[in-house]
Amino acid sequence: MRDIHALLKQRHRLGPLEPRKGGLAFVTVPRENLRGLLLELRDTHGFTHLVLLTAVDWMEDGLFQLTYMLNNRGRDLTLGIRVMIDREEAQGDTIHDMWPTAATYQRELKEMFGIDFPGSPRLDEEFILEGWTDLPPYRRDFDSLAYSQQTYAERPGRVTHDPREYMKSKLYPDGV
Amino acid sequence: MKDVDDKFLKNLDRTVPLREELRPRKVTTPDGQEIEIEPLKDYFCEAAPKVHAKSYFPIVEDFYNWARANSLWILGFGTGCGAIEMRPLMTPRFDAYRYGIQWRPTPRQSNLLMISGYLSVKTLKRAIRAYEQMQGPKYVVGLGSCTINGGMYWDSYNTIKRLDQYLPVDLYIAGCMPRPEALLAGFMELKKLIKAGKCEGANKYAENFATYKANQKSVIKDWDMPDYNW
Amino acid sequence: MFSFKPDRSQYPAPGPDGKLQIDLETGKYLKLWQGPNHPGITGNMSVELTVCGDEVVEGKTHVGYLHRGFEKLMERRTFIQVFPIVCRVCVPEPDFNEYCYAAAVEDLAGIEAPEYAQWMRTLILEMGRFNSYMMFLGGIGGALGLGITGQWMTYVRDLMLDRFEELTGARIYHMFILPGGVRGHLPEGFEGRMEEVLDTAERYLADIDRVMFSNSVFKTRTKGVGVIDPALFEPYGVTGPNARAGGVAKDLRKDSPYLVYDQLDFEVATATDSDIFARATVRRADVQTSIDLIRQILKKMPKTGPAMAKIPNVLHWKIPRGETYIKGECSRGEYGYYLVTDGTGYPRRINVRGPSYTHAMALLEHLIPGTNISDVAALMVSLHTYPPEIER
Amino acid sequence: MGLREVLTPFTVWKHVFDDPVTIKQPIGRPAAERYRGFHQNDLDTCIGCGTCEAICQNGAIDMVAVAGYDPEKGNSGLKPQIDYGRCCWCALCVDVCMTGSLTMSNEYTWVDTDPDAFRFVPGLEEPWKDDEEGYEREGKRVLSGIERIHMEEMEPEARIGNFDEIVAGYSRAEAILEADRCVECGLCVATCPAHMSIPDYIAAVRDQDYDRGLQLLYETNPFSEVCGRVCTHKCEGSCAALHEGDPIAIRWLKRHIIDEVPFDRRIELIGQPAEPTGRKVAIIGAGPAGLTAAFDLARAGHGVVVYEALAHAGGMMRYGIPEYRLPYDALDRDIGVIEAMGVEIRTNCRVGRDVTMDELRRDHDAVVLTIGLHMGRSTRVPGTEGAGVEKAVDLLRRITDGEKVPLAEQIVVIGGGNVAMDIARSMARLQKAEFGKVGITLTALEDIDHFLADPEEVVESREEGVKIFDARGPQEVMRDAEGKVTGLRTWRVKSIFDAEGRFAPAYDQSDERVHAGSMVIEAIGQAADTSLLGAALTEALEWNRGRIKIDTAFRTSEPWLFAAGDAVKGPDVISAVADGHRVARTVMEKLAAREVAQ
Repeated sequence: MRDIHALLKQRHRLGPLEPRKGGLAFVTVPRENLRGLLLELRDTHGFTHLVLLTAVDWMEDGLFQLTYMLNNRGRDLTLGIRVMIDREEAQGDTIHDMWPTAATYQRELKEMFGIDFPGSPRLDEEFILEGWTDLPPYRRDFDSLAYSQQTYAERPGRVTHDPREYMKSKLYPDGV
Repeated sequence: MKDVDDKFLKNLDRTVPLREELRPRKVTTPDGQEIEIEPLKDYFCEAAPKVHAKSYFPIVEDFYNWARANSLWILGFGTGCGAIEMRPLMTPRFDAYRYGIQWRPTPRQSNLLMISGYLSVKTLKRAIRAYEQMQGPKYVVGLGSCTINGGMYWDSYNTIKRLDQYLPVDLYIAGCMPRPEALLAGFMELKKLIKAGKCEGANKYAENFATYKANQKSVIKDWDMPDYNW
Repeated sequence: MFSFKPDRSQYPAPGPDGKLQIDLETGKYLKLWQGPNHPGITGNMSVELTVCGDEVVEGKTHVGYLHRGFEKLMERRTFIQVFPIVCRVCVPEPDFNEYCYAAAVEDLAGIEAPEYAQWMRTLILEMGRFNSYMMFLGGIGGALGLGITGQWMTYVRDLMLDRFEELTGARIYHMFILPGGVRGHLPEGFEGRMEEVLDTAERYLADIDRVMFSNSVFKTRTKGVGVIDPALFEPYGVTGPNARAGGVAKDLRKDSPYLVYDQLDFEVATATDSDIFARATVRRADVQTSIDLIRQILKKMPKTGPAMAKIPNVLHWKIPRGETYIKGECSRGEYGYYLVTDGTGYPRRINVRGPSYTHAMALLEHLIPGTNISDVAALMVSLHTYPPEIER
Repeated sequence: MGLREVLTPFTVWKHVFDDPVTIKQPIGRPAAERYRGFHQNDLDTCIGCGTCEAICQNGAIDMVAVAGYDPEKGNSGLKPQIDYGRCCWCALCVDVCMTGSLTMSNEYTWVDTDPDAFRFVPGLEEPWKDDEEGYEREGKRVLSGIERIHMEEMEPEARIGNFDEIVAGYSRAEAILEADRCVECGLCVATCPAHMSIPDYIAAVRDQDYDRGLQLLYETNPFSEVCGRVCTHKCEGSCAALHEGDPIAIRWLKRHIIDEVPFDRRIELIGQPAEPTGRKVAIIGAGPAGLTAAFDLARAGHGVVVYEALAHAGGMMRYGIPEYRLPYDALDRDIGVIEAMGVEIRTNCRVGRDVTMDELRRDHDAVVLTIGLHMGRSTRVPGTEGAGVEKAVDLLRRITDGEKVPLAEQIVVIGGGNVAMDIARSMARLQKAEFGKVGITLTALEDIDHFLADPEEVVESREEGVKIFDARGPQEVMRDAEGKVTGLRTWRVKSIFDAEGRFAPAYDQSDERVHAGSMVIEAIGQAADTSLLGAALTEALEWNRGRIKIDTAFRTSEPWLFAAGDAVKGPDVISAVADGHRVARTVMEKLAAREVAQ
């Protein structure tokens, strides 16, 4: 993995390699360099298998991280390629022409994170959700429990007690 | 477990427009005629369900109930995980058929809808349609925690918590998921209830139709079907 | 052979680009929904078919009927609280979720599961794989109207569920593989009872060979149908038995050995035709591999030893910032968990990579056009997809 | 397609004559022995710590009050109620249960038409309550640590020759590991006399937020240096973790926080007291109760003067507890913080000698009496009068003052409390320095299992060479013809209390023993020296069995006089601190209500 990283580092402006155990490593790449890097990895270095494409919401930093996980089966190497994109106008570059299956991932990202991939097929069709009117649910600012409480009725009549407060109320109600 | 974000408010402004092909419009038929269609009205009967009156003679009603109890035909619609435990019942090991229970592929042939666990909103819509298409008298059994109070998806944005808000439930079976043996016990209990004339779910649905519809529509935002289809 | 040759003479003329111009209002095409409530669908999903005559000209997979928002729910739960819900991601083979999640947490937290736990996990995964293949072999027969395979295989699977029950304490959702190890040890006399099950299974599988794989009807309906061109394997992310049926011996148990697979002796089954029949035979051979592996594991695994590594107090377990991807070969292909942590007590993001995701969406949609309506069910089953892991 | 392929499938018809695999009676078929079925709970073992509720990712568990189970020490009396509309049978609640009371049966059939019925308190009346089979966790709990992190201590050989502090204190890494074991149930809070927010400050250690930790400590206790070392730590006796393993080292963690925050930073973190109110309070006795009250009153902006008869402030914390347990500089830091709040401490100022009660009453809006117990009690057995018999508190005070105390090569100590251990171990150190060897015999009425001293004190005493004879009742101090002490004669104790629970030791006279020694030290209890009150006030006050009578709010029968601490209640530092808070609160209420106006 280090050899490949050394080879591609300059050309694709790669960040430092972050190896983990078992042939797995992560690297960050600027968005402009992503396509070239993916093409070279796929065509020259045997990373032919797109394992997954997903996003991580770093809401505090105003960023989405797109993770492209590529695998080289022959050498048992897996490379996670990180692309940081702006969270406000979230947009990525479609790779469905390289891996047709990426279109599905991009549809999911569009629906669940609101990340746009211009040119990706059937991007605006409903994928998993149906009649969804709220924030894309995988975004960190979408609170699942709050939404659930405001939408779906719950069976009433449950009460609980905090042992500490309960003991206080029973054993020393005046607080001392 | 993370605390709920008190500041989060769900979006109430946005509505989902009706899909193109369901809107009333003019179309040209293959033979060149121009006609107006309104898909949601044209293809369905909109009459609300009616309460099914009991027979005047109790002995006749008892006979009906006996017959109903001994032919529980289950709609083979696996709405959630619990469906996987129904499969063994269809095989010789547990052999539910000996109790007069069998699975049918379409709602028209079934009188028992098993809601096998959680219902996502998307499936709830189909479950409602399936239920309404079933012939009365019909029964609903809720499997597992999810149908009772949300189960482990109690904080999910996409699953309902109380099944009885949306469909009339006759019986609940505890478990996550209930074993085949527990399901059989549930069926036996259901038979007893039917024989005793206590399974009035379909009539309850007809009586409280407006409430059920309101509840259903509060969670299904793209309501693109008629109010009642049978 | 009687292969499907549609009569396209009555079809509307294709557009200038040679593609079909599907205009429903011409009356030539028909939308046909297969699912979600349909006997010819695997689980709760649907395929929207556009047919012309009995040829399917377009197919779109619709999922989301089982969507519970797992990846969101996991972000709300502490690291131990995620453990009970991961197995629900895939109902027929839940154990892979438990393993991948546990291994991912262990990787980021710097914990090593004890040796006994590693063996136990391998055993559980193989038992789960066996069960999953039982579902497949029952399903593929059922999809072609051969009901008896479903009856037999469900029975054998049930026997294995009994073993699961006595080992893990549950039938379907075992919740046995905790981050840090496994929950317990083998019960007394487990090996003997397992051997009985495996014997029974082998007897039934021999019958399956006779009734299904040697059956002229089955052969005729599956050979040469639903062929996946091996050139599509990489672009469409095809892994597991689907790829092995096309001659590519992709198997993570060999390619990237995890747990104790490097200490086990087995061969990867492959076939060449890449059609429905080949995919079924590969899985049939894989069942045998699993049976052998279970026997080997029970023989080789340590008799005692700690089942759990020392883990921090789970009530406030924090894991330093990092990301990892843990993969394994499930019965359908590459199953993986991508875990990102941010130093708090909650995962920042978990992404589940299920093989069904690529197989049932992009691949199926690519394979469907040009098939006969009656083959769609078998084609879908032959890809061996489980809807809950697609939408999670 | 050959004929063979058409015919082969028919060969399976041979199974027509096989026995059916159908289960004859599937309903109620017993599940596997380990099956995770419906919950069971042994209500008598359950302590209601709520850990099951905390770990349940489904929010399925509520802690509810159940008739017949009331809160007590280390037991909230609450019981888990499980909602089977939520449960997923993952059994994490069983695995995490601190006592092992929560288990699962292998029962699995429950059908009902009422969805609200699936909510129950396991252990009350469910049919599977007493089922034997079902899921129980294998071995002890693994989801939270069982073993306490070892605390570095000096070896007996190294510590016996000097008065250096024995316990080293946790390092940061050790403290984090120990704090990690806490499950934050909060059962300890009720047990702590001062109700310190223990789970919160342990969480602060875990988060390495010592500033927050220190603020939490000072909310309830200005003597964290002291209590972090010598507290009787009753909290640890009610810790949920002790049911299957060691309790959390709450005391050491408290000490760890205070160790990590430098002195100046402490004052900064606590912040300045409130604006002066112009009210003045006099406190008699600079012990833990008095100084705590002084701290609280000063924080509220009242002027506080503490009158201390001895040369240094600290009371029994300084003059009763030996230096190897509580170094004086640690105590000085705690007192320093209190002084920094504007408390004036007048040492060497004995009320009744240097200033009178009447003067105090005249000059202040209220007077708080926290004089402690500084007079040693005597067994009054024959021979205790005269040289060679000493009282433990006197000796401890003199050791602290640096005086030369009487010493002998063989000493007999009477008493089984912490004071007895303190004097025995202090004398042992002096003996080691003087004679090079230890010769201490300790006799106590109680048997070793019911010693009043902390168990670790007993262990450490023995390590240091103190010979302990339990269940011995002193009968006579033996003296030779010249009147020199030669030993102590004791009988074996049969019982200490009579049937009504009154103190009335019964002896087995046949089991007599003489413990040789040329010096006897009595450490059987102390009394308050109330002579400072003066005759008139003594007459005016109401008394209760030799102690000044106080009400629940620490008011004496005189409206301007309050009393707290060991002198009226007891028995340890943390109780005195708690009393200090309470009396300060009462005084402030009174000041606010202007009821104490002259």
